Amino acid sequence: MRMERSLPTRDLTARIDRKEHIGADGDRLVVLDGLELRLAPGTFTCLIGPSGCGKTTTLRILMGLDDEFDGELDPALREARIATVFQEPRLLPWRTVAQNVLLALPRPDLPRVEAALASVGLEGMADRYPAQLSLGQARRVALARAFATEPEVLFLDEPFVSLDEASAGRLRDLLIALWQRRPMKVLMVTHNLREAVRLADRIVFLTERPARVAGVAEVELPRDGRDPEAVSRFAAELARRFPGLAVA
Amino acid sequence: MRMERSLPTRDLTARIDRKEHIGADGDRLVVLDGLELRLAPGTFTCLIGPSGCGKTTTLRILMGLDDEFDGELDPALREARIATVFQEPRLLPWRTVAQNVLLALPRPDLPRVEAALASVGLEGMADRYPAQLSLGQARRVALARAFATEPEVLFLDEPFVSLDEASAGRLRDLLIALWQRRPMKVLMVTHNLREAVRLADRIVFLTERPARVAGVAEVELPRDGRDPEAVSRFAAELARRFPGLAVA
Amino acid sequence: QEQDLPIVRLGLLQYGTVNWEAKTIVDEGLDEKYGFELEIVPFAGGDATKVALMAGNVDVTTDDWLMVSRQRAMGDPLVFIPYSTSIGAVMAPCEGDIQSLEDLEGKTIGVAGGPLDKSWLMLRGMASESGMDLAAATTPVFGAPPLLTEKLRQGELDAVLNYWHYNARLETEGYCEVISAQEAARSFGAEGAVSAVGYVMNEEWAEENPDLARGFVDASRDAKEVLAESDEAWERLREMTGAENEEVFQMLKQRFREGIPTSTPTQERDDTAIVYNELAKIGGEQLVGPATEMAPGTFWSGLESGS
Amino acid sequence: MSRSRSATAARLLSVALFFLLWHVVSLYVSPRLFPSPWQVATFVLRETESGVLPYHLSITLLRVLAAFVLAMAVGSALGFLMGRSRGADVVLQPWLILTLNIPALVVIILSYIWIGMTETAAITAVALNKIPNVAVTIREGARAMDPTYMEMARVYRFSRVKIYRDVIAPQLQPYFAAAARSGIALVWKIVLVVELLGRSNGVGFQIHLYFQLFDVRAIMGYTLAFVAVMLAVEFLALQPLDRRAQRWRPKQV
Amino acid sequence: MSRSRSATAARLLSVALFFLLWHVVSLYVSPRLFPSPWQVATFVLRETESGVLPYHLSITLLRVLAAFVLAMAVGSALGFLMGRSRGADVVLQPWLILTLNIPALVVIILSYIWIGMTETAAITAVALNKIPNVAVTIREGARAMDPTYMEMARVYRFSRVKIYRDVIAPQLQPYFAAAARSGIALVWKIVLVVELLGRSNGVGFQIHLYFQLFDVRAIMGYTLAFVAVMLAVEFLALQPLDRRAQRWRPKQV
Ligand SMILES: Nc1ncnc2c1ncn2[C@@H]1O[C@H](COP(=O)(O)OP(=O)(O)OP(=O)(O)O)[C@@H](O)[C@H]1O
Ligand SMILES: Nc1ncnc2c1ncn2[C@@H]1O[C@H](COP(=O)(O)OP(=O)(O)OP(=O)(O)O)[C@@H](O)[C@H]1O
Ligand SMILES: [Mg+2]
Ligand SMILES: [Mg+2]
Repeated sequence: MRMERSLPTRDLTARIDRKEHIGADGDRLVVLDGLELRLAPGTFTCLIGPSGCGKTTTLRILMGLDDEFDGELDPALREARIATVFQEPRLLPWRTVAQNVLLALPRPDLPRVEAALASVGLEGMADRYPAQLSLGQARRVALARAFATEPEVLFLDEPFVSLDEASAGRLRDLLIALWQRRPMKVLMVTHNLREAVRLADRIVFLTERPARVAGVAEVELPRDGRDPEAVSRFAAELARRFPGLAVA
Repeated sequence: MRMERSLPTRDLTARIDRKEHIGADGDRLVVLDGLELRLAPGTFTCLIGPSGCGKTTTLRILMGLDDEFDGELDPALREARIATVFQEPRLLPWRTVAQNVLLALPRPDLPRVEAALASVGLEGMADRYPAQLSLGQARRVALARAFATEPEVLFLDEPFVSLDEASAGRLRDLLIALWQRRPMKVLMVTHNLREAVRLADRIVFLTERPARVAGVAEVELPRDGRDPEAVSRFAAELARRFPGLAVA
Repeated sequence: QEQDLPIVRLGLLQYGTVNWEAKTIVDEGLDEKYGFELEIVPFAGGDATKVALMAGNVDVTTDDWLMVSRQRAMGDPLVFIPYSTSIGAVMAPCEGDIQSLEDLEGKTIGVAGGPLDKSWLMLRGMASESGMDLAAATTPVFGAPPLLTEKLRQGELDAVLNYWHYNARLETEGYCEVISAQEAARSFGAEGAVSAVGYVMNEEWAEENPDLARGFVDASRDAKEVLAESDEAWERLREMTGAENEEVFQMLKQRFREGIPTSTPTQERDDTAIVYNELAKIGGEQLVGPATEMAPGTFWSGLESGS
Repeated sequence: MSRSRSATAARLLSVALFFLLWHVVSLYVSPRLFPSPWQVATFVLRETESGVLPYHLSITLLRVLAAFVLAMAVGSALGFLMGRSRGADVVLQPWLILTLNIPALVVIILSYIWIGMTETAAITAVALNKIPNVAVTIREGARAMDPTYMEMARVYRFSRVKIYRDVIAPQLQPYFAAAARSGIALVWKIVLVVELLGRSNGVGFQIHLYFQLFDVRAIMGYTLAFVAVMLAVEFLALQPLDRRAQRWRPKQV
Repeated sequence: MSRSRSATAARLLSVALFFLLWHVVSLYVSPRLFPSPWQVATFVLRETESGVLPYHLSITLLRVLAAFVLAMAVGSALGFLMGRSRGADVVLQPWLILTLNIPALVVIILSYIWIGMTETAAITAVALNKIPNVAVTIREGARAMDPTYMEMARVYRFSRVKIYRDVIAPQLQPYFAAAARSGIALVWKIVLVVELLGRSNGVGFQIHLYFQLFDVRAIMGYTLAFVAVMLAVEFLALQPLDRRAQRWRPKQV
């Protein structure tokens, strides 16, 4: 894997000792309990865990959207240029598709917006409002927005759901291509083990709530040898190694 | 497949000759162009098609949410008790989880609400507000709501995304169990061919926009013989039969 | 028996000076003496009494002959009964440089009641006789009476043309009368004092209830006599006047007494007609309506037949 | 717990600050133009003991209440209709602008002349003044509603009651709150004018009397008495309701 | 196209209906209390020709404009602050209730006394009357904002300008529209009182003058002249702006 290492080459670390949510009736709910993550430069990490275990909560903390936790965050995270695909598209409904992408760029750059929209298959939709998109199209706009900003750290929360397999496959390829071109750290939440095997360098498995790291798997398959066959085989092996956590 | 046939035994048909959407700038976009669907009593139909081809639009027309199309809808659809899982959870954010389910019932029935929530693995979350749920939990509430109403026709728009495989598997089993207990017609949109093979009696493939029926496959596997192996095999076969439409 | 007496409803400003007389009528039992029971309906603003009379919720209220004449000209048969000749006057600091009408030139002068105020128009008429256009030569500021008084105290205004009870207070604070509208009336040729305000009632009501109307006028006259002579009667009114000190109280008493009309009804009617003609010239159609002369019957005819 | 306690402390401090400021200013200004809080308090106490203030205050409050309820009911219905139906909006729009902009004075006088100088006329006049304001606010709310919830309700065949109570009302709540808060204040201000123009009691009547006498102390006293009632309503009724209505909201960033 | 044409037709019909109704009523009522549209129109024409009405109307409009802009700016800022910061809300709340409920008369008189009988005092008084109403409305809007958009903006490090222009303003738009529409009407009503109490020109001054003469025709004439201006503002400025702001919304069910 060739890579121009010009940007931060340090590992980014996050230690979340404890994160509680407060319910409507004031009861406390421990969501994260001693979770440590390390994002190495140029690595692609996947996070897998059961529904409601705290994956989104973890991403929010890493992105600096939630300060109310015990633990320590690498200060470099606060300064890094980050981008994200939230679990829902989160487009501004009162701005057109093109404006939504444009706004996320530090400097206006229309050609880049057009290129980003074309790369996710949305040519000619630049002037629509989000309410006029299908959900899959809206997700693709969110992906285009994240990709267009060329971030140093990219957070993805189940980015490829609501997409047909063909589109999803193309977008996965696009993501890998981008990531190989620029040395960014990627942290992606997914429920799809095969997807994780296909994309990631490391897979972090989380336990049920309160989430802790239940296991870490390095994906040792070469990038150019990840055909469906090999992916299925590796996924099946993981499912054996982490019973109850990974389902092939 | 045993089934107590007490409720409407007629086929429900829908013919959508043409459906246009109007963009912000007034341009017309043909979304559906000569689409015919037939829902036979007690059958489980899956709809598969590329992102943005018009699946959600079709469901909305069938549910009576969109009258502006050329074509004909079976009037029985308007009277039938229907339920749906939208592509997003669409819970009322100002009502608790339990209230959200309760409101959908024609008559208040708290025990049924509790049973429905328990069946999707949300015991003890009855008094939370939707903003305090993870997306996967919210989707499960939407499923519980749809299941609790015991509909005659059930529409599902990608109901099992954002769920870990284990939960999704359990919920698929739950859906099949419900469907076998009561003779309801199910129309489910999915992007997951294996999921469709596992659940459906018929799979309808749609073309790119404007959507037409590109092919119909009857899933001839016996219900009790749909183990992962068999499903994979059948899916691969479908992918061969419908190249470009189905991706295994 | 008291309940059997017919009721006359009198709409008044709660702290208006007319209220002093009305209270005296009730306190002295003058209403019963003339065979009616006086019901005082208090209001907070002058506009309210006008609306009340229009809406038929009171039988008698107070206003001026200008208004009565204008309404009559438009077909609304109101009649006027003089009540007081205490009229507006221009007040300025006693020590200041404003001692006469001419001194107002170039000054800022507060005018209560707006540009159609009777006193203001009368003074303008008087000034024009000596070739001065008062409205152009001064900077008039129209505003609410209490506010204008306050502004004079603050020194923002050089002089104020205001109603007599505001002026009475100012007189105790080092301000003097520069000129009164009554002087203007005299300059027009009026022989006696003209009224500033009076009772107003509907002529139809007066015709249907001649005894009540008559009785009311008699009771009013008696009350004035009491107030003119008796200091005790004034003690009862002390709180009602809102006088903040003895000096103000005495001043109000004195000015009130001076304002009791002395002319005969006919003479006053003729004097008023003279003034009316002058005002019609200045105020134009906007002020007096289509009639250039005071509408016949503005002064209640019942007055002349009686006393 | 401790959060709401510190809020109460801040609130009290804020009120104390207000009186302090007032006191300090009053030291430098003629007491006739700007009486001190103590002078005003003395006046209020005296008028309360004599029963005059409670009498006028309670009458005014009743008028405010009646007109408020009337205006909110009619205005909300109208605004909702206009927000939901383009036809109604187009047809009623000129009327709305007209009634919005008719001076209070004109409406009040016409009511008094037509209906008579009665309580009904007074309350009608106030309500008529306020209705278009409510309608304008609720209309914006009705327009801004999220249609996806209504779709859900239609699929599940929600009854009319459920639609209004569980789908529509919660979405209109902030607009309703805005209309109610600024509404009660507006109603009160118009009631003052109504009382000035044709009622023989009420706070507005009193305030104008004292204005003729230029008794600033009394004007302030009556004003503050009403404000005190409104503060009580705010903290004892509106805010708890508000908190209830906001419970579901995620915290703001 | 045809849709907006039929809307214009409906609108004109609605206005025509208004005049018809007025005409019919005026047939049955004394013209002194309720003059016909033609009498009022004649008056307006005459006063326009003589230049009197345009003079007073333009002065009033300038005052309305100045006070409106001032009140919207200050009120929005205040309301936004209170909606976003619980601390600010708690501290400012009692002040808000107080200022909301101070009678217009009191504010106007105090302004005139303190600032002098000047244009500044007049406009300040009107703005002070209106600010709390704007604040109350915008506060509800700020509270009802969807935090998910702000989160997105923070992740992408939106500049301050972008946050206000692209994230916050569109969410506050309906509240702003409500505050503006009912605001301009309220400002105009208070300007009338301000002009009555201490200005020597303006529509309010004229209306009061004619009220003393009990000239209903003139009162209606001046009122309608202002309403006509407001209708023009509504249809030529507010509605196109509104439509622009609503463009993105999905159709309502
Ligand atoms: N309100 C609308 N106005 C204009 N165009 C719309 C509107 N809603 C949907 N469309 C367009 O219609 C097409 C079909 O949309 P639809 O939501 O039915 O797609 P879908 O098949 O459900 O896609 P997905 O799998 O992404 O959910 C899309 O191309 C979309 O852009
Ligand atoms: N604002 C909140 N208040 C209270 N509880 C919350 C809140 N947000 C999330 N939770 C709870 O915290 C837990 C973790 O939520 P989170 O959204 O991180 O889950 P997740 O792992 O992303 O799940 P999913 O796969 O379903 O998206 C869940 O059990 C959820 O109910
Ligand atoms: Mg999540
Ligand atoms: Mg869809």
